[in-house]
Amino acid sequence: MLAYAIKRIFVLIPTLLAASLLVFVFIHLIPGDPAAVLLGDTATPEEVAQLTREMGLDKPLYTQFVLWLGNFLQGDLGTSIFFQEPVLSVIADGAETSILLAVMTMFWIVIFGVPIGVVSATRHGTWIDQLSSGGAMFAASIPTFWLGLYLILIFSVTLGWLPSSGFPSLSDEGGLTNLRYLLLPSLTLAAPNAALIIRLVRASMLDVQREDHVRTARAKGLHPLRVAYAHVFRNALIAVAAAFGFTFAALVSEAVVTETVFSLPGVGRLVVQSILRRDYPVIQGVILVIVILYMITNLLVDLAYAWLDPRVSLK
Amino acid sequence: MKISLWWKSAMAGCAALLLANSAWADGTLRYATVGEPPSLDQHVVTSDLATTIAHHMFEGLYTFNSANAPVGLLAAGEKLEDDGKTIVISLRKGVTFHNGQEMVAEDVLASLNRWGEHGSRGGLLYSNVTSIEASGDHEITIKLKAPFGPWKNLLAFINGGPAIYPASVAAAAGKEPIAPEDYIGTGPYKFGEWKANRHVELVRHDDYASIEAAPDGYAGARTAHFDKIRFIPVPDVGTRVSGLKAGDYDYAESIPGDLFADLDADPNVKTILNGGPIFGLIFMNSKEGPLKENFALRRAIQAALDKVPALQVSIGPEKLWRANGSFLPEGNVWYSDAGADNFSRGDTDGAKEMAAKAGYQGEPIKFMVSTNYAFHYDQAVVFTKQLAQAGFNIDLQVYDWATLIKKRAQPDQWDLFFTHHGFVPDPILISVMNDNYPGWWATAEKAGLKAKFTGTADEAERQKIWSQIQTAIYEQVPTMKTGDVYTYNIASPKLSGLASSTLIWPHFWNVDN
Amino acid sequence: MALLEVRNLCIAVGSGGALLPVVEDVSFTVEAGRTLGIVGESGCGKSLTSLAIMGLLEGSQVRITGGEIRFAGRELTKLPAAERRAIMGDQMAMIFQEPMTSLNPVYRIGDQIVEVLRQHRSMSRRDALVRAAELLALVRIPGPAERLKSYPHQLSGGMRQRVMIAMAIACDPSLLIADEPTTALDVTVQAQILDLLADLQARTGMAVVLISHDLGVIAETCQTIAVMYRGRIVESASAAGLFAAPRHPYTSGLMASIPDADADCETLPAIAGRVPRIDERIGGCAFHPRCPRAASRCAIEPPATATYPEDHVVLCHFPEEAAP
Amino acid sequence: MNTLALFNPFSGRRLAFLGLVWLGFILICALAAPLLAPFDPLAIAPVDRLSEPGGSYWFGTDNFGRDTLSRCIYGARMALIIGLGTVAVSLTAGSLIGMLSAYFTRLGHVLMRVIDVLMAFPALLLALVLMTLLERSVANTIIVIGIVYTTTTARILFGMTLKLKNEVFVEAAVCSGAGHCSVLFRHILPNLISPLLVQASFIFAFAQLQAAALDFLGLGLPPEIPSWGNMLSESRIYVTRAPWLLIFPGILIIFSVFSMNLVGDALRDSIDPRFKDDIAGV
Repeated sequence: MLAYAIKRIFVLIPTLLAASLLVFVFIHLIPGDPAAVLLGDTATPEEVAQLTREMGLDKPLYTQFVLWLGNFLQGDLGTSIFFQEPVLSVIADGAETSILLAVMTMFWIVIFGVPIGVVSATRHGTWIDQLSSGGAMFAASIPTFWLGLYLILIFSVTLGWLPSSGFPSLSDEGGLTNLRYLLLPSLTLAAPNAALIIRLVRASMLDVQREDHVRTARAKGLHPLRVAYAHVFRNALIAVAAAFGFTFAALVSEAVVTETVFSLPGVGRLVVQSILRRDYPVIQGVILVIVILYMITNLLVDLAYAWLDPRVSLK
Repeated sequence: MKISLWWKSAMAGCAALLLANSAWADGTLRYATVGEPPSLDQHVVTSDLATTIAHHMFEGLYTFNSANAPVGLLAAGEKLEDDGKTIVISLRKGVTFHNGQEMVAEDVLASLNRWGEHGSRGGLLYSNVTSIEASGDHEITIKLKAPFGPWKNLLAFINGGPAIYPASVAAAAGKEPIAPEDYIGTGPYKFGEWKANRHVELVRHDDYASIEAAPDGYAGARTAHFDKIRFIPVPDVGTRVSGLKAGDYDYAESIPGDLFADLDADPNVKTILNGGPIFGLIFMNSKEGPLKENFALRRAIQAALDKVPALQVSIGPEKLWRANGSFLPEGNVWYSDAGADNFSRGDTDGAKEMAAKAGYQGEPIKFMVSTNYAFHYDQAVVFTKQLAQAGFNIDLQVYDWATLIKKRAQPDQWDLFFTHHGFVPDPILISVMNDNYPGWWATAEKAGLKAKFTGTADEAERQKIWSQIQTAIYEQVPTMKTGDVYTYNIASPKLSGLASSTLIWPHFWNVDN
Repeated sequence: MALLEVRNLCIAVGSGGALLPVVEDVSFTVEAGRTLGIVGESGCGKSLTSLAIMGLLEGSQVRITGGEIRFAGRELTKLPAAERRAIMGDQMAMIFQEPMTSLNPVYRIGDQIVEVLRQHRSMSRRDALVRAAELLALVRIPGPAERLKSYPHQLSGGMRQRVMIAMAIACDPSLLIADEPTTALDVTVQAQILDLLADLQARTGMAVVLISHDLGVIAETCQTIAVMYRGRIVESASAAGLFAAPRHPYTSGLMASIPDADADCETLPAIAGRVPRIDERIGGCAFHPRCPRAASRCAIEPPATATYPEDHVVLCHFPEEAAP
Repeated sequence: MNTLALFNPFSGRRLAFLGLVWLGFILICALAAPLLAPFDPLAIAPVDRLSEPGGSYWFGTDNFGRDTLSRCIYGARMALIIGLGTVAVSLTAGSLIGMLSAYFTRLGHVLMRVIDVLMAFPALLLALVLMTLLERSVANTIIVIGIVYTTTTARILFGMTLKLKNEVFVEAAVCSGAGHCSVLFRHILPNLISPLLVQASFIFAFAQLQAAALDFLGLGLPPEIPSWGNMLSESRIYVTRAPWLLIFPGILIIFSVFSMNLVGDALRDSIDPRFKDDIAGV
């Protein structure tokens, strides 16, 4: 398995290179001048041109790419034009929020999505099933920012139960209780994704339930819960595991909107703000980190597949 | 089964988080900002946000009192000699920097020199300076080529202005903004930390040497009551409002006008008007395109606009805007109605006629506006409609701010663009007075008036000349003012010591909760 | 007393609110240690009957609407679910048609055998594994200890069916229901499996209900045979009696369909027509549309049972009176 | 094919049928917008700004004094354009790439690698970067969201074409001398029409949410265009001051996406079971 993982990582390198080239070209095609943004409203064209030269932004694109790639291979993603800080440390600052948000969201997805999906499948065709699968589809149809706005209005402004926005680091005053800042954002982000998982768990459990080996299990005289858990759910998990992987990757992307609504200092909002400021190195860095994350997730999903389903062999 | 266990732990977790009280120490002020400043180095950065944060740390020789008059801050007093061509400034003694060193003339000299050479607004003064030297441990002597009226305003205006840094910092820094670890000033708060994307934190400077006089505007005694001030970027305005209401922030800036009535009536929110209005400006391209040197066509455009509906739509409550043609607000010494009858004529038919006479034949006029500032866009939409009614072929181009400021530097890309200007104490600081500012207004008339304007220190004379400049602006129309906007901020009612309005940038010395 | 006694069993499938009968009035008995064969075309209700006996209809659209199933003196249809489950896999076990899909692909076969052992016997996992290896040896799987660690997909179809058998006999059941145990297998493997079943039966003395569409398979292994058509037993008799003198035209048709190794005819005299769908309504005798001897009476009047010597029972208006 | 057959999936699915009715209603709004809308959706009336629902403004007005009802009706038109446009872009490009890749193995190797690379970019981020690159316009929004869904469509079509490629009827067509084009478009494609229809319904639904998210981040449709997403985005500060500005367009988006998902779900249950698992949907 380890050998397979290493091999896969090597296969990823060309994809990663292609992706980074793509990012680089895209981003430098964006109109707008970081030097002008940085110097502000009163800067003269001469000052802007000088800063552009100092930042190396006047060199041909391919030279910039080669330079950047060379640094990237040494683990250096460059320096943020706006913050004048290494991109890696800017991203690392945002990563705490984003990772905690993603983990917390996955927590809700598992807590709500899996049991509701299981109940929906085992009560197939009843009003419980119709309510939960219909409700799941409805939840997936709500724009996240709209949901977020109303959650803030209800739970923060009106009821005053939860903080509305922002997220002080866990290392800040308050420690672990600062997690409550992430409750509303993670629930907002979880809603459409939990809906996906509910429907997926339900569908794959129904598929598995029809399989012959479940009948064999029942013929053993096992308790129905044992059949549902050890035979139906366990097998349905194979399909669900893949979805978890994709959901996790999707979360990172969808967090852009959620982090904006809840003003969380995460990577998603960083990328939006950096696009507005034309902070090229940060945009590149964040997107590459996310692409790498996505690829690692894919790899982990494949490994999980092999672990969950002995029929899959890793080649 | 396991599900019930999951539920229990989830519920327990929720309860624990809900019950956890706000763990914030009362000694921290949390300020929701519109974004992040590019740097806090006052010499080179003119962002208002940067100054809002930085003027707690950095101080200048002078500052403004509540009447917007410059008064001493680090300066103890000054003498004008040689018909105003020599200025001798004596410094306060016993003022220490955050690093513990005492502030002496050498520090002031180094700071002024860097500002004069590289600072955003330093060139204005320094182009008139022949020499500047430390004439004592606590004395600075500035020699001017000619008497220069705005010197004290320029020294007092901290935004892009001469903040006093230790000589070691100022001398080592060149053109580049100084790094956060070198943020060393004399103010009541000192630099704590800057976490990118998260917050800028200031902490109280316990050895602050305050002036012993009653607080008056930015002048007078400054006492730091909070242990920390945290400036948290909250770019989404809705989030700033709900965050303040929910108690997550103590102060939030830049709130939309339409919410004013509700927030003002809300006992849980205190509204604070900004004393100095900002105003929208539509610049015209003097370098290229159909508007170049065609002053008649420009006046036709100016005549077509009715500013009132645009202000209504973009701002809302009448308390928050004035359809005021003077570049500086009523009550200010620079107030003048010269040329202002052309400010908002809204004369569609007249404009049509004027345009025809000016030889306009329906050439497209490119109007750039950004959505990053809602009121820019809202006003531009109204103006585009008005201009279309008057027969102008307006091509409204909507960009984000970064694209707009890149494009406006290229004369072939635009004919009109929308921006806004903050309140300034001296008209010389208004961007249109800068020949290099996009729009590139640099006619002979302007040059002549500008030379006279800076060439005298006589306030009455300067005010008279400013009226003439304003008339020229309405004649040659390098830019069109769209009206005064009084922005406002909101605060938690727990804060005491906040005035009902701010001068320009909010300050939190003398504020407590 | 018979080990298994099925009396007037009726099964119906609920479709769209209405109940559609699929098994009607089925009765038979199985003595301990004996083998009953149920034969019929697919869709005749033989599999549903076996699932009903096993208790696997619960939770599906299909339900028992009448009759009784007595097993070792207990009325199964009235037992609470928990007691029913105590019998399933323990005193009564079942193997299925599809060995390829009847094992759970994600568990090792050892674990799957252990599961049934630990369900019904209080055994440690270790003891259960030892017993599982013995069982694999009993069903003639080479290298049983290693095989325990295999996953189902690593075995051939025949091997998997052996594993199924091992699982079924794990708790020494007194009744084994085998639903088309060899249909999906190669001919040579079929013979081995049937041979194995017979051998195990001889060793353990369990009764077997063998369900098949293949009269040939039934003929080799069963003492008594019931022929089903469209949810009813149309003829039942001892194997010898049935083969000597089939009295129902359908049975005759089935027999004629057995390929005879000696005959060199190209076509089989198969039964004419097709198997009717379950929702088709057929009056009178259900077989009359395909029956070579149908008379007008057959389309109107349902036939009554006629009993011949040696418990030979036929459901027909015009049973064949003597061997052809 | 009998046109009524199209409605078969909806018999016995009351909710999906209601969804179909709602979509019909939205379609009518979109097509007949100029007839139905009581006001010009762009007309500015500063005097009537932020009027509450009632009187001549049934859904109230926004900060420009524009009629919310009229903007909602014209918004339906924009929703339809975005949905259909995205479907057209992604299905055309996606099915071409997918089918060609499956049919010509070598080309497929290259094309699917490219798709892999694109899929590694999270959808919204890809759209964000592309939107900053291009100008805000209806066409660009459609292209950008279209590109995002082209990747998934290509993947799905790749899998389905591979399944069909080895079918007897395809081999028969090849044997009888049919050219590549003929095999692909006259023999394979017709079999993929109904799964494509299902995929289209899900893309239509998701495109609405993506477009709304882009509008919210200020990188979607030009702000002057009355779309539901823009209406929400512009009015988010009025959540307490003028709640009608968020509630009406919000409900329209939610119900339309929900309806489209219900319809897609119903259609999926009626297609060839071989392809059922290929289309994810909600």
